[in-house]
Amino acid sequence: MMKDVTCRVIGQTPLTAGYWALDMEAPGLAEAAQPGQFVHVRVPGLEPIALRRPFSIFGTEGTTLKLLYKTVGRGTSQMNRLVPGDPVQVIGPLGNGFPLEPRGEPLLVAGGYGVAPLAFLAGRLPTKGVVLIGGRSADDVLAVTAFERLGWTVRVATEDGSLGETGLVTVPLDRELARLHEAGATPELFSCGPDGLLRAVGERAIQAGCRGWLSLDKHMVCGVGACLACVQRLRREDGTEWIGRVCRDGPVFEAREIVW
Amino acid sequence: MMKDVTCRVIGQTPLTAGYWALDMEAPGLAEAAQPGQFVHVRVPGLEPIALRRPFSIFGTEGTTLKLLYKTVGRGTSQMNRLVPGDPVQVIGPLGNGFPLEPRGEPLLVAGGYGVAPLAFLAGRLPTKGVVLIGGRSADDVLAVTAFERLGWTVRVATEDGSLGETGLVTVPLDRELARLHEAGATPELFSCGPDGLLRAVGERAIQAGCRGWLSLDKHMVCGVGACLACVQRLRREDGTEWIGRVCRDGPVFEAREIVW
Amino acid sequence: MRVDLGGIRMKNPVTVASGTFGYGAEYAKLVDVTRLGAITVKGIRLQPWPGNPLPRHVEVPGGMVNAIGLQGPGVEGFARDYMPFLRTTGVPVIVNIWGTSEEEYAEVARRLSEVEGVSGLELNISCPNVKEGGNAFGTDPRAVASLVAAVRRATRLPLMPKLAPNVPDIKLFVRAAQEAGADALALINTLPAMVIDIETRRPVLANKVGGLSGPAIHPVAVKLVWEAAQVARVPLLAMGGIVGPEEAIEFLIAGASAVAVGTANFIDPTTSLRVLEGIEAYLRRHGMNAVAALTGSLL
Amino acid sequence: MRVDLGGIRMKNPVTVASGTFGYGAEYAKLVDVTRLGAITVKGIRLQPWPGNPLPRHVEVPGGMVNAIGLQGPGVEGFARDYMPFLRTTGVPVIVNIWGTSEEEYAEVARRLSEVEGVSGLELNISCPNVKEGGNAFGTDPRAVASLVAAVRRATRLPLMPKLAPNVPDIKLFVRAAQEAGADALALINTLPAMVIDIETRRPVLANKVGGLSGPAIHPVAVKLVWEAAQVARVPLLAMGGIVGPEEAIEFLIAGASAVAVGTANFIDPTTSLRVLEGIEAYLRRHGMNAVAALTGSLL
Ligand SMILES: Cc1cc2nc3c(=O)[nH]c(=O)nc-3n(C[C@H](O)[C@H](O)[C@H](O)COP(=O)(O)OP(=O)(O)OC[C@H]3O[C@@H](n4cnc5c(N)ncnc54)[C@H](O)[C@@H]3O)c2cc1C
Ligand SMILES: Cc1cc2nc3c(=O)[nH]c(=O)nc-3n(C[C@H](O)[C@H](O)[C@H](O)COP(=O)(O)OP(=O)(O)OC[C@H]3O[C@@H](n4cnc5c(N)ncnc54)[C@H](O)[C@@H]3O)c2cc1C
Ligand SMILES: Cc1cc2nc3c(=O)[nH]c(=O)nc-3n(C[C@H](O)[C@H](O)[C@H](O)COP(=O)(O)O)c2cc1C
Ligand SMILES: Cc1cc2nc3c(=O)[nH]c(=O)nc-3n(C[C@H](O)[C@H](O)[C@H](O)COP(=O)(O)O)c2cc1C
Ligand code: FES
Ligand code: FES
Repeated sequence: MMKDVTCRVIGQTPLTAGYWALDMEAPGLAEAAQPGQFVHVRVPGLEPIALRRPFSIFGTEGTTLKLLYKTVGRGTSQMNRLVPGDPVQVIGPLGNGFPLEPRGEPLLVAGGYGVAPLAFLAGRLPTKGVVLIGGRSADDVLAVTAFERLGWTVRVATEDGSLGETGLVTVPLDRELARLHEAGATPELFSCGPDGLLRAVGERAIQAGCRGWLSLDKHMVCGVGACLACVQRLRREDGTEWIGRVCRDGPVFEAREIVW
Repeated sequence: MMKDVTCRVIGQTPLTAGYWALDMEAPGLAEAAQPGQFVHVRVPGLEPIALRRPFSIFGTEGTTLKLLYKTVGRGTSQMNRLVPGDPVQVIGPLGNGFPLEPRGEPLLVAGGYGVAPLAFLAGRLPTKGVVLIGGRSADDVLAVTAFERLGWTVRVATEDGSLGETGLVTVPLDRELARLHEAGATPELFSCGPDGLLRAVGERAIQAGCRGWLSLDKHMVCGVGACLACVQRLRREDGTEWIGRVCRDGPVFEAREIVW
Repeated sequence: MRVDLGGIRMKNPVTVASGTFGYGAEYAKLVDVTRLGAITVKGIRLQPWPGNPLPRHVEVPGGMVNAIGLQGPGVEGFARDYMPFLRTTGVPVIVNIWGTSEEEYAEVARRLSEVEGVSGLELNISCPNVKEGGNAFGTDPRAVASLVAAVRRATRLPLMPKLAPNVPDIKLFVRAAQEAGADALALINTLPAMVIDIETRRPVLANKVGGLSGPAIHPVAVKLVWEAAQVARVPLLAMGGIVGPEEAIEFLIAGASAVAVGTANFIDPTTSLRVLEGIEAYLRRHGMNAVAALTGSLL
Repeated sequence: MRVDLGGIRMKNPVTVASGTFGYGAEYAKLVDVTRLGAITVKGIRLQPWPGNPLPRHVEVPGGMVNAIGLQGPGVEGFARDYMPFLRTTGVPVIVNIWGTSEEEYAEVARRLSEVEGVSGLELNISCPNVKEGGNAFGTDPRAVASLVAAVRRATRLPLMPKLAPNVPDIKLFVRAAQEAGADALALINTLPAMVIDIETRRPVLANKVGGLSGPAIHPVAVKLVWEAAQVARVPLLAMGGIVGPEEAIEFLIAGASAVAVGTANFIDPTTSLRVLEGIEAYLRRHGMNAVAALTGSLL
């Protein structure tokens, strides 16, 4: 049940270079949050009419809401100045999350800050499996120990080879898929990251005949389905197409739904 | 010689309720400043395109620039958040100040934050005299001890009677003028404050046949004479009229120059 | 606080701007929509319309530029999917309509006249984000007159053309619209605008151009409302850059009978209610007993 | 970095916008004005003109609204009091001119043609702050054509009409002006705007209405420049909301040959030089050897 809550910053911690974890007290919001849902943040210090910024829920603990963010522009740079006690207006939880009862072996594929919803998911899924984390370099690989502490096996790939194996994360992904295939197991893919990654994961899900849950990252305005800024062409099971709103009808869609 | 200087805040101190003294390190600017001149301040924390705000120079000490301000709106409220070390972009010194060699007995008349340039002037005038300070209530009466320390006699009038005598500052002004008249002395008036006060002081200067220097407070944009936002109808000695710019041709004008 | 907006009976002078509040339901969990004077919904035409490709918006100083391109479910889809909720609110529903021909506008109006719960029609003749229709109609007084007359013949619903701001003389459009049978006028729509990404050297919006909204356009809107009020014989609904009660009160003083909150909904969804409360407080403080006392009270 | 703006030979593409930089001298202690591509001075008419009563400006989100009302010293006063300094700069001087009749415009142009050091004339046909002249001329293509032709007959100086932004189709004005003999075009002037003090219920500006400038209008200006460039056969001087190199580069990509910095001068007097350096750096970074490579390079 979405709410517009005045959260209090508890604190933030630097992760790798450019990435931060932000904890806020968000009573009424945090408790209701599901993995894959997001919040819409009114960043303090921007002009009064600056648009809100959407962030996946990285986790919750009681009434504590956890976000993980990368400083990429005006808003996220400004978020960096938040100190404990600062009030932040947050709408959430928004959107539909990942399904929590997978039919197959869960296989998580994260790109950059895409780990955020997957880390939350990892703690809520009934069975543990493998998490693949990709990024340009070591700095873009986050939450590894968090996944491990939850009992997940983590494999890392970086494009520059500064951490894990060198190359795209789709390489270990294909290996994992082959392994599961040999073992006779059906995988179930969960992914969040840049469009290129999501597309690659989706194609593999379709090829493997398994479900692939993709969390889309689209620029948003309202976050609640009112403005039609974040639309995505989608396909129904009967093959007919429709235009969905990533904020309200997503951000998580099954690979087959998406018309890229 | 005007400059655009990045000043460093040294500190600010609360005076009466709503009034503050702000000290900044302004090398190259402070040393050149004359009483009656002003600075144009780019208030940090307002949006990037917010107009600069003009403030009289309250005093200087070496390279230290002193302002006295009243919190009346967006800009001055934001100035309140300045802490030591903060950079502030300041253009100055601007405009023409008061003459420093009066022909008569100096008589200073201040209204509210109008004390600022007069306190600076009081320290630079060769002879000391009387300062009249008026305001709505005790909170609007500032810098009394500063004037006294410089050897000036201070008389206070407040509209609500909360400090000094009750009523407008023109009442003690008329008394002082009568006293000087009886003593056979020619006064020379220096005033800064709201238009109503300046007009009243100007009328008395004309009546008393003495010079009256009035520092005008007009909303400004450029502060250097380029935009024509701050104009004032003026009269030349030959009686012809012209349109002056308060920022560049003033802010100090002799009473007879001003066409109200 | 009652206002009669050319036959649309509003219990207070505050509505939301078309396209910024969906069909009411989207924000219903965050805002008590039953407190609004009216709900104005996203623009619709006869058939479903896909709108423009993405990106459809970009943030700019003082607001945003959008080129949604009037995506919508068409009349049937709207009546079927969105009216049931809207009827439960008990609040007048203003439907923003458009078409690519006079016939389409008229047909949309005719069909909506038969939909229970529709209280009035806002004729969008000023959208900068569609190739045909929209702004093309709104910038020629004769085209406005002819279009309004055509729609007038098709419906008895209160008819409120929404005027384009990018004209030298708004009065011509006010006169043209009211003489052709408009019951009220809405202004302003977004200002045609464009943003270029200097690294890619491409327009940021897929549609290239879009419409500027938000506080940046408020002083422009006030000027147009004030000018329109000088010749208007019908009530005006004003919008453009309202972020709080102050901007809304400026519009009322300038001559508007009611106001609509747009872009600000995205930042604070309760802006419309804050505006409402602020107007109430202002009227009380100034001893005015009706919004009408404020409308056009510029000294 | 050289640019030929319809006969005005600029050593770089950056000038200042009329009315925001006085006559050059006022800012000369804060800015090295000799580095500018040109200096554009405040609008003048034949005789001295007092301008509007105060207040003449008000701050708004994203900019300001001004109604200076074209106060100026007249042609003689300008030539006598301001040209001597301007000549010492060695920088082309663009004089912004206006009048209340075609004859006055033409006469101002004729007289200025005889003033040594005047490099070009910017025809202000778009000022929203004077009752006659200004915007009244600029919003009718036929009036623009006739006026430009009249001034054309009066001078050989490069002629650059400054177009009004509050029109539905800027292309009509571009065509009208260039066919009548314009050598370049300037756009945009301020957007007509108004601010009301809700406590006094009076317009804040003594002139009631004024012109909106600053970043708020930048996306509107980019759109108009881009549209104008589609039919322009003469170079364009673009302005409106430049606060740094980015906004200027957007204008160049959209089709401008040169840019003017306006309101931003008031906040940071060196904005024009920052813009200049930023354009230089951009050209270097993108391996472009002339401004012309950027002009109209929108993909
Ligand atoms: C559902 C969802 C979940 C997200 N989760 C996370 C997360 O957990 N951690 C994280 O670091 N980032 C996340 N993002 C991306 C995040 O929203 C952007 O990085 C952020 O908005 C950038 O703001 P800015 O002001 O710093 O950037 P600027 O580039 O200055 O922003 C300008 C505008 O573009 C928008 N924008 C820019 N980049 C993006 C983007 N990638 N996605 C959406 N809007 C963008 C901004 O919201 C703003 O409106 C998520 C995005 C979506 C849609
Ligand atoms: C030559 C000169 C000297 C001044 N000296 C002092 C001083 O020593 N101490 C002091 O406290 N104040 C002084 N002022 C007034 C001071 O400039 C304003 O109080 C200040 O600009 C208000 O800014 P704001 O953002 O808080 O108010 P807002 O009302 O939010 O400002 C809105 C706009 O109006 C302008 N404005 C508002 N009030 C005034 C005003 N009274 N005068 C000029 N512009 C105004 C602001 O600059 C701004 O552009 C002086 C003004 C002038 C012209
Ligand atoms: C995202 C968005 C979508 C809009 N859609 C429509 C629309 O469908 N029909 C219409 O007439 N106006 C539409 N508008 C214009 C608004 O209704 C309003 O006129 C304009 O935004 C000015 O108000 P504001 O500054 O308060 O946003 C839209 C505006 C925005 C920002
Ligand atoms: C205070 C002020 C005075 C102006 N005076 C003139 C003028 O005399 N003639 C003119 O053509 N434009 C005048 N303008 C308009 C500017 O030249 C420019 O077109 C407009 O401000 C847009 O640019 P900006 O947003 O960078 O300020 C003036 C603008 C301002 C703010
Ligand atoms: S962001 Fe508004 S509909 Fe999705
Ligand atoms: S403030 Fe610009 S001329 Fe005085």
